[in-house]
Amino acid sequence: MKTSTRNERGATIVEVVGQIDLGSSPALRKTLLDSLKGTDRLAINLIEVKYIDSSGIASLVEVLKEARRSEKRLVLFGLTPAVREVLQLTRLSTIFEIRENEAQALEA
Amino acid sequence: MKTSTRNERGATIVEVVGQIDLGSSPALRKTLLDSLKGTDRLAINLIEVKYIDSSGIASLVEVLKEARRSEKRLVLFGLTPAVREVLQLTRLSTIFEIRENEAQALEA
Amino acid sequence: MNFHLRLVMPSHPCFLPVVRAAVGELGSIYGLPDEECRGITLAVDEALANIIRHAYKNRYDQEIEVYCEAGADRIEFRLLDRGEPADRAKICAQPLNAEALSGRGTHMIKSIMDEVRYEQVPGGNQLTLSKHLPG
Amino acid sequence: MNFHLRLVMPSHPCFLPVVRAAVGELGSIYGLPDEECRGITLAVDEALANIIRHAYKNRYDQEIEVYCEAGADRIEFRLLDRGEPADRAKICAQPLNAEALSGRGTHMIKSIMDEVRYEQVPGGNQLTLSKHLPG
Ligand SMILES: Nc1ncnc2c1ncn2[C@@H]1O[C@H](COP(=O)(O)OP(=O)(O)O)[C@@H](O)[C@H]1O
Ligand SMILES: Nc1ncnc2c1ncn2[C@@H]1O[C@H](COP(=O)(O)OP(=O)(O)O)[C@@H](O)[C@H]1O
Repeated sequence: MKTSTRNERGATIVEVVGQIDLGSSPALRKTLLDSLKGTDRLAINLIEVKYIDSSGIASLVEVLKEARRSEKRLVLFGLTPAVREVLQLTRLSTIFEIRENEAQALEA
Repeated sequence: MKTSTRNERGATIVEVVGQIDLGSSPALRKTLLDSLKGTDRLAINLIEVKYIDSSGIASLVEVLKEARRSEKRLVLFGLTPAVREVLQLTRLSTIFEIRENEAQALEA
Repeated sequence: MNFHLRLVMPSHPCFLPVVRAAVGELGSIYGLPDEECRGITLAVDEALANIIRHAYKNRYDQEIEVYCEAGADRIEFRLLDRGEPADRAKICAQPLNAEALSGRGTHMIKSIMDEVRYEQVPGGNQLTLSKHLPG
Repeated sequence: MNFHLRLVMPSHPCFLPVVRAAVGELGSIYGLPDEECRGITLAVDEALANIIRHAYKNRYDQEIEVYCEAGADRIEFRLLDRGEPADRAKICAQPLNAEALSGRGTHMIKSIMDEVRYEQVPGGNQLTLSKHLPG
């Protein structure tokens, strides 16, 4: 798994590429929590994520909780079938703010 | 592996999707030899072939020999790195007529 | 086809992508649609991650055996380890909860597979995961 | 990492995609660039196809063991079968020829791997394929 981060229209966008699993989720968790510190609005691009497991889901939940605590906004976009299916299995589809693409993720 | 066949500007185009190996190359061989019977010009689209082994290469060589024998034309196009590498390893890169894409494959 | 396949891997997370790649291909050999291939891959991966974290307590140099057998009507995985046996009372013990930072793996395994069985066998702990195949 | 992985598969071509998927992932774990991952995948696949066709003469219900060990400087595959031993005189015996319909597999294996060794061992026939890893 690799991530890259950039700023766009007042938001920070983290693009995740690869598989999120027990081996890679600690690095993802750290990247996301660090990025959240420096922004009011974090958008995570998951279009290149072909696999996510429960440890990756737990990292996303942790970032969401931290965003709520610090009154920031977290948006996920570009969900692949693999990501959608895991969110459904864990009944988290309605907990996250989910958008189709970057343009929508950056809208108000 | 799956194939689909269509006719375009006097040529027959066979599109191959998937992996060509010991298990799938007999079906590919048959499809290509059958297609060659009904056309003067056979173009094989390999853009969706992520794997080919020596049995797949042997099938292509067999079709090329049959094309030469019956004075027909055989063109390969859309070669992925995997296909290019195997043609290089087997020193067959210059034996086949190779084109970038369908438009070029259908040119005179 | 009534064939079986066996894989012995170190209890290190870096090998999980290897097993996932193999399980995904196995599913499609046996005619499972893409979503179910992803499902069994997820279930096996979650089960292996649990073995690494809970049975072997993150010791990465132990051994896990993955046995796969498929018949006409189902595909079955048996995972074998020699670590701490699972406490049955903890499996799916935490209800699925939007706030929790853990406790989802065993729920996912259970909702994906048709049968999930934790047992102790002479060789260690055995987890059986089985899934019906499409007619 | 000095770890090993073992896979026991039936001698049926339908399992070749499973092994290829696993070998490709293994290569990238050990830092091989994409082209070399594809290379070792091809070499192992060609070697397995040869075992199925030549050692087992297309009997699909036999067993092949694939053992993979990686150390700091190389990744090694050992393939074990209990079929006909390979006749060393036939390995790479046919020169690469644009007209031939066979005889390319062993040449590809040899040009991809750094070491290729056919031996008879107590358990059967062993083919060792090894490749240096990037520093
Ligand atoms: N293979 C196993 N060996 C030992 N304990 C296990 C095993 N699998 C699961 N458990 C126990 O079941 C609990 C629930 O597992 P799970 O739902 O995957 O969530 P988590 O691993 O996040 O706690 C674990 O915390 C652990 O106590
Ligand atoms: N594992 C093996 N067991 C027995 N014979 C083998 C094995 N691998 C290769 N051979 C012999 O070496 C020859 C050359 O193999 P190869 O170059 O792969 O071409 P092909 O398989 O197309 O003949 C085979 O025809 C066979 O006689």
